[in-house]
Amino acid sequence: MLSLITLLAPAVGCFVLFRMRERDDADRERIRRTASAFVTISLIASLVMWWSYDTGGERYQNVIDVAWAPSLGIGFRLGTDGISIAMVVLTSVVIWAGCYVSRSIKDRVKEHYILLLALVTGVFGVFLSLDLFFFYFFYEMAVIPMYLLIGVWGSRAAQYSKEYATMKLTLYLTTGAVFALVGLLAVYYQGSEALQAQGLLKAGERTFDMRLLSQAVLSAGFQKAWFPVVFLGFACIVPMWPLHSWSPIGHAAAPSSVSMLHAGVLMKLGAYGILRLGFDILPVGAHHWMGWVAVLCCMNILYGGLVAMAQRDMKFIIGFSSSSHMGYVLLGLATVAAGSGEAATAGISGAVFLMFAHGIMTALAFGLIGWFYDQTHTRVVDDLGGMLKQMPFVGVCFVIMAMASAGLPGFANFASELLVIVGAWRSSFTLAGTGLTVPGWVPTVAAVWGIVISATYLLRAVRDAWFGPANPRWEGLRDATARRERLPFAGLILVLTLTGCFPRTIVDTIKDGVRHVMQRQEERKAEQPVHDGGPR
Amino acid sequence: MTGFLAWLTLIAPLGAAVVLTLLPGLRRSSMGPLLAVASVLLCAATSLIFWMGGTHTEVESTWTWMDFATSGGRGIELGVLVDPLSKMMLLVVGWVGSAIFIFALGYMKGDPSIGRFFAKFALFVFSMLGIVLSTNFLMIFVFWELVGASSYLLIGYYYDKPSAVEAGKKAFLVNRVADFGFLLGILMIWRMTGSFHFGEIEKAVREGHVSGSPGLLALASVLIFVGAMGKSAQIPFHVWLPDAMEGPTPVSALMHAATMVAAGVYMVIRVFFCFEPLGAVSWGWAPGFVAWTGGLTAVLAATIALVQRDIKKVLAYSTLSQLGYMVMALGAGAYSIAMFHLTTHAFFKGLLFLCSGSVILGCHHEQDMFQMGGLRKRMPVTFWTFTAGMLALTGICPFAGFWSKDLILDALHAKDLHFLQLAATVTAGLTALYMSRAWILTFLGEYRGHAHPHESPKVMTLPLVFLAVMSLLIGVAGYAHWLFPVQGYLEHWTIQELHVDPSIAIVSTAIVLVGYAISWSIYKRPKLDRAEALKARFPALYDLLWNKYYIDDFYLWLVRTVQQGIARVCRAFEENVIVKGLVGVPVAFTAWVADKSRRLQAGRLNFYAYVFVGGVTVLFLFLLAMGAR
Amino acid sequence: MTTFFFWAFAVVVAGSALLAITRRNGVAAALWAASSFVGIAGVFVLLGAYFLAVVEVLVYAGAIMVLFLFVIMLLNLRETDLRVLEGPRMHVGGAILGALFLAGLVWTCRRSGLFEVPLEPKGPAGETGTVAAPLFRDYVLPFEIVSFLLLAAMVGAVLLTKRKLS
Amino acid sequence: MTVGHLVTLAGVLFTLGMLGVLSRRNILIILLSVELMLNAAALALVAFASYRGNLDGQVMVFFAIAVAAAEVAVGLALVIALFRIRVTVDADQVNLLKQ
Amino acid sequence: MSGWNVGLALPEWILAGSVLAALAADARGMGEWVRRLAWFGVFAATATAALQGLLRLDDGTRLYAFHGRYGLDAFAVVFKILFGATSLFILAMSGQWLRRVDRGHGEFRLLALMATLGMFFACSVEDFASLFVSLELITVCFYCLAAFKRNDERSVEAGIKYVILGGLASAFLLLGIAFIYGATGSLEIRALAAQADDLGHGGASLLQFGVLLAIVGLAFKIAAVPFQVWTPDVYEGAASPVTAFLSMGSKAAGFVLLLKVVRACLGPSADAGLADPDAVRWLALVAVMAGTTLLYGNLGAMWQGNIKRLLGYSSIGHAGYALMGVFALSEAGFAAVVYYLMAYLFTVLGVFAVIILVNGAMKSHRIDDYSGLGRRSPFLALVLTVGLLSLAGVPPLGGFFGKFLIFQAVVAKGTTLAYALAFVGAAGVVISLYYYLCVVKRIYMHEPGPDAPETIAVPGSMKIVLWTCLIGMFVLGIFMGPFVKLAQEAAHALVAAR
Repeated sequence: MLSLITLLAPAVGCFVLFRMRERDDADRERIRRTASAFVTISLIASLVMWWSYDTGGERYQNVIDVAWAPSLGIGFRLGTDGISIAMVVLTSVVIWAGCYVSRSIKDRVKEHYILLLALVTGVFGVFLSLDLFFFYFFYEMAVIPMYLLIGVWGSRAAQYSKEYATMKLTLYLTTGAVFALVGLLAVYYQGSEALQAQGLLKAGERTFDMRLLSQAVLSAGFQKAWFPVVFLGFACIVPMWPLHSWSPIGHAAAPSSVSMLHAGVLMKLGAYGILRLGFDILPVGAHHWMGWVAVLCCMNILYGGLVAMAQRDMKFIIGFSSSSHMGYVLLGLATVAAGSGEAATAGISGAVFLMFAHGIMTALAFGLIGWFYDQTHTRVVDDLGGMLKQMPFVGVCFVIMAMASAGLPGFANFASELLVIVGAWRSSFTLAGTGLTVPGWVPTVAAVWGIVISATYLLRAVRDAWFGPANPRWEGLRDATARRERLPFAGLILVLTLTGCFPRTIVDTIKDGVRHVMQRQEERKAEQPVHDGGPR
Repeated sequence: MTGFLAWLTLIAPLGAAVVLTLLPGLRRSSMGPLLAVASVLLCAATSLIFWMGGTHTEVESTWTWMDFATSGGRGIELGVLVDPLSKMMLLVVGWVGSAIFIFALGYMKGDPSIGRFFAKFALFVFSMLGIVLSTNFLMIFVFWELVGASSYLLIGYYYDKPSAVEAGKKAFLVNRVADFGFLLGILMIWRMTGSFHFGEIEKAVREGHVSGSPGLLALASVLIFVGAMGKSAQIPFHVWLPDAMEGPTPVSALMHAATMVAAGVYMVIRVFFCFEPLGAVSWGWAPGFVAWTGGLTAVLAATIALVQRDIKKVLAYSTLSQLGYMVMALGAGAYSIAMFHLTTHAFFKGLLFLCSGSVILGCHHEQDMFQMGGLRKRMPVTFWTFTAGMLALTGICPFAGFWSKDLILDALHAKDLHFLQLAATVTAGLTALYMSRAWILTFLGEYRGHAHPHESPKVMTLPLVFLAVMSLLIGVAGYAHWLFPVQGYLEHWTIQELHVDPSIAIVSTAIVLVGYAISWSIYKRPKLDRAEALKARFPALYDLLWNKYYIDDFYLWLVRTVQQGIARVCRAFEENVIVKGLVGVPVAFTAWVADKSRRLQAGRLNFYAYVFVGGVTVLFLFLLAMGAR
Repeated sequence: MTTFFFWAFAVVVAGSALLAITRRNGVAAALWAASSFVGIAGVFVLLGAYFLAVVEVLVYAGAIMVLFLFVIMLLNLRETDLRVLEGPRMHVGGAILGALFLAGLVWTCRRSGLFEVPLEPKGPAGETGTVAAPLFRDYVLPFEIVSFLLLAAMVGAVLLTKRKLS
Repeated sequence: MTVGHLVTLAGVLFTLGMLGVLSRRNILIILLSVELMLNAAALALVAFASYRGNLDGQVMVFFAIAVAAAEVAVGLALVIALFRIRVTVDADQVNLLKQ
Repeated sequence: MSGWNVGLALPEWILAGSVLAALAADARGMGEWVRRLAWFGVFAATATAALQGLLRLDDGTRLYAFHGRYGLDAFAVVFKILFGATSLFILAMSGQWLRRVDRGHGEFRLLALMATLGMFFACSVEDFASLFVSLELITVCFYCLAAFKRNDERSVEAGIKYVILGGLASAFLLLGIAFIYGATGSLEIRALAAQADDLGHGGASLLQFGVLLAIVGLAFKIAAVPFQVWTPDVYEGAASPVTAFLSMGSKAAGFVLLLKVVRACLGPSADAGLADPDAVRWLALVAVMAGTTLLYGNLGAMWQGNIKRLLGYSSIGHAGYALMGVFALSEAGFAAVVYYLMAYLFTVLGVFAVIILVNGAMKSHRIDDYSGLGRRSPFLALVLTVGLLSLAGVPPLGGFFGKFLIFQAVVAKGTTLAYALAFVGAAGVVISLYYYLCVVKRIYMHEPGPDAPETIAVPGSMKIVLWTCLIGMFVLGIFMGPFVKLAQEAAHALVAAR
């Protein structure tokens, strides 16, 4: 029930907003409050789910299962496990803050919030779906509102217009999505066949139920052939190097609340998809291929960091740093290929935790950048400088964000990166097809060096934008003073530090989810496919 | 009880920092700083309690911070470990810290954001205590990072001053690079012994349960040491420390002289089993590496200190040099002596920095010694305490430095590290030279500046007096073993009993006196013409020293040209290959095909018919090609 | 005999068609086409499809061609106007496509053995009565649809040739 | 003579009609060529009717002729409408709509 | 199977009766009556068809009339409802538009009515004669409708192009029918099924040639490459309501007939064609056609400045997707096609409704006219955007689920060819999203031009159309269960009914 409330609150919000008028400022204020109210419902529901999560209990909790199109095996199936709980909480926290940050939008407020809520409905849907169809349904649904949100309310990103940026983002993500769709359908079909052969489904029946599909014993050939398809489809949105180029300009062009959601949550859909579908349903394929990811993610980490170092636009810096950080997520996921359950559990839990931490952190970053960009109308760090005098609160928050992003202990990012590193260190990665084995220390060294790089560009950005002698040009800048202006930033920092100082609050939940994924990985060793699902 | 006290000691400064940060009202009131001071005083008190508890009470209380293991095993723990070593370090942090905090109350008075200063300062104390009390490698790493961050924040305290901001950044990044090695070292040790926990690792080492080739063992050991090199500013990671003097002087005193920079040394002592050959496990060339690093740092830093004009810079290089001593001792396996020197150094170097702070405040934030002079009469307390500190530093019997430094020389001698012993002895002379130079330039002669120097208030001079007294006493006390519980921890130590060898002591004292004499002859002249002449006589040498052996410039080149060059190449790659190539080419191709395919739609009816009929023919041929029927 | 007539009609059909599509003058083209239709009617007779032969002559050679001529006259297209229109173009391509198509068709016939089946009227002769029987039983539905088709064509033609609109 | 020959004749006629459509610019003659093609198909139907020995093919030709008549009626009406506003029956002139 | 059973064709009779009555009314100058009769006829026929489906059809049965030459099964009923709905929408949409034209109201409605009649017949045809003539009935009506604005050069040009290329296609279809007849000796479509094995196994060159040409003739109707050339031109030239009718009615009719023929080609059992390795040739043919069609349509649309032309190309693209469903040659594939067309109905008609309204205000069809529509007329902008996104296949809209079913049916085949086609289809989705979003961009991100009217009045009938389409798109995209069932029943009837 809670999962349904979490999902439906923003959807209902959409309709309610649709029926509201927007004629004067009072109307706009009403719209903002309504939107905030609905996402707060989601926030509360998701926090309750988190709170009431039963570690060691059923894998999927808060399950809802309604037959939807039974002839195809589609069901409206919602539920949460340890992994999705973290993601749902992340989403609800970020959208909660995003709704506050969105107050700076003054034009076409109603449309803005409708699209924002539609977007977040999609995101919740992805994280809550236990049905392959609805997973994809919500996944694709989350991508499209982004187009309008960026295109209408966004801003120029360096030499690129917002129209270009948003088009690129949308097309890129859709490309990935439809690519993955083919893979998902193959999984659906062959998985159902296998389930029929195993006797878990009646003959001729098919199902999109991910819980069932993850029990399907698919042949190694099929898994190895199709895992890359599913993976690459989702890797676009992660984004894995070299498929990342949509993301920095997308971040840069988006209005702040959308950047928050985009970098904070949307990018996590990809990794979540890989984890949920790739690992659970195609364990052999994952084990086979993820070694390569351990190599590619080094490119994410190092290359992303280096490019960020050469950027002057604040949003681009954070944008590339996001792609760098997502490299750690990929590295954590890649530990599934390690062979050792211990290391992989650490690595994958770290990856999920990092998704959470990075989501909060980057949402904070974009919210703060949005705050000053609305006033300075520039994000180029060379033009900024000395703003701390004018906006101490925002500035301090920014420094905290930079510290968190640079992996300072006390913030969730550190704890999660540490888990990833510990996991990766213990692993070794076989590069499928070449027979080569990369020892775990290779990507780990890259990852640890990546922390150095991230500190470099972040501190430089902080120095250039905030510190230094007071700049007369920024005389009139306004700090966040009102409570509702400070609330989103303070809230995000609170989450970041709470989970950073007491990581067990969330890691234990995540680990419980990962445990099941790893169990599936262990089971695969014993499995003999009943049904050969290779291409005919 | 001990455990609770230890936790309380650890948490109290954090609490102060958090409260000060979150409550702007308190932060701006005069009570705010006192809260922070109280938290440090608490530490001083508990450290005394622990110390009185004797040399063998050990308390270890842990709490699983994060648990990544699926089955059994330790996760990542936070804990407090009260053993002789940490008791010793707690004493240093607590007492030197308290003195400096009190001093800071006076020094920072009038600063509009004094609350912010004390919040950060308390945060530092928390981080430092975390290192001191930590039970395992990951915890120490956590607090290692926190110390680095608080150092960054405090160096950059004057955030509108670009040089301060830059120095903070530099400190953080240099430490980050060193921590890169540290973390890898930790991970390697973990891989080899299967634990992060100090006790378990020591047990594994003693029992020989360490997997790994000798080369890897040495590498792991050295990587751990790299972490220490960063914090303790050993060459080549030393560049951040002199720049860090941009921070307020109490910060320089507590962090960049007394405690934080000593954390590296402390950490190596804490994990001595990663350096000391124990049982079957040998760490190869790692101890030698440690010793030589220390020696090099000691000598080079001392030489650079000779030409500094800024009083804090002189002290900073002196700190580097003294840290070099400690590291030499570590390399020689003389862990408890290193700890001894750490302790004495903390007191007298803290004292010296506070004195310099007093001087700077007195001279209205003038730091150039050549703009000082003759302060002896105007700031008598400062003068006398500085003198005490100088004597302690240069190792004049019976001041503290004498005992610890000569014991290091003895250790080097005992380990047959004669070249290093020579270097250390020479460094002692150089130390005397630059310290007396600073002393003479600052306090003797005539005042050369334009301000009106005055003595500092009581709140500042009292800590000076306290520390001066300690500088006098602590060496003897330590030598007499009744202060000094470290040996309880290091009972394995190979050189069980060390005494000050009179011959070595006499030689070193003589060299120190020579140093005094030289500086007296050069700087105790009204016009300083001999100093100028010397500079003109050896321009190349002077430039070399003035430019700090060009190491900073080299790094600058590395960062500005090499690193930024790579970054630019990556950016160009991003823009040209990834964006224009990987994305642009398929897009352009699609657009091109789209444009061309429209040509089929030429508008002419006959052509349409052609397409139609051609289509039929092609389909038919296609069918035939797929298999004729 | 059949052979002779067949070839004679074949020549008429194909030759007239060839002339029809190559005449520049519209009137001439229409007349040659009518000639081709008459030839087709001849072939129909040859195969015993008498009813169809009559219909072919009446509807095609008669009604439809008259309609054509009528329109050509109505539009008052002079031969010179039409001549200007035509120039050498795409003949080669068309010929190749046509040849390929024809070759495919002939190949199909050969493969399915149509060249072994002698051409002789089989089954019932296509007289009015015999054709009407299936037409008004099995094919009454298409017959009805055709009536609507013609109705639609009529309405459409009226609509399209009306002079004024808006 | 065989059915094959007759079908071939139909093919020839069809091809000729096709060529007319392909190469003529006069819309009237193009329409005429389409009629030739329809007739060719009718011829083929009759040929197959005799081949199969039933009358269905012949009935189909009946419909084909009716359809052809309808198409011609509409086609010619269109030509008239075109001529009225453009004063041309040249297919090449009818190319406002393209690409 | 034998017997007259004339009453079965009641919907058609109702339509035919209203055509005749309307004709009489028109001849007597009673324009209003024509309108009423048209509404009544279509509505009554559709309702009757629906009732027939509910009352007379069990699962998987087919009822026959006219001695087996008229069949009524779930497939036919579903499509009759679809066509009836299309026709109703068109009547509603054209009302306001017709008011701008002074004459020819009656003819327009008559032709639309007769086209609908043709479509109804097409749903039930059981032999090639009916197939041919019903197809021609539809087509001839559309020739006239396309050139409806007979003093508009473009409209007439569209008519000319359509009539000549359509004639060409008819000739090929007729020749194809001749060859099929030659091969089977019967004009009944099910006779083809009896020989379907031959189609695969060889010896049936005649059949092969005939089926190929028949497919050519039908491919022309659905605008599949390489017989698509007429589409953009005719779509652009014809009046907007006509284009709307063309894009839904004509295309769907083409698919109805194509599915019937393809079903027959599969042979007596639905799986025969699948199991036969020889059928790969045909599969490859359809796959290539589907792939090139969707790529061509979507690529061509990329650089269009005229919205109707863009939709013309996009309709080619959609034909490609639907052909993918045909490629699947399975019940699932056919069901997907049915669902696709159902969703397409609401989507494309919604889009055209907006186009008609905007055109009424702007007098042109440039995409630039839509600049700032989001500010000027938020509701129209919403419907158009949702429609375009549904065309692109974005959840939670009907177009998405249609595409999803298509892809699912194709992937279910599990062959390399199928996977390749699925990936091509995926590429097409991305390209199509691009140009649809380009329109959306103008709607929301560009500012209105200086000469743009402030708001566009939406008459009541249009409001109904717009709302219905909007709701329809969402319902078909979210609550798809019952409609999937319907499509599956239709496909099942097509495949399995005797």
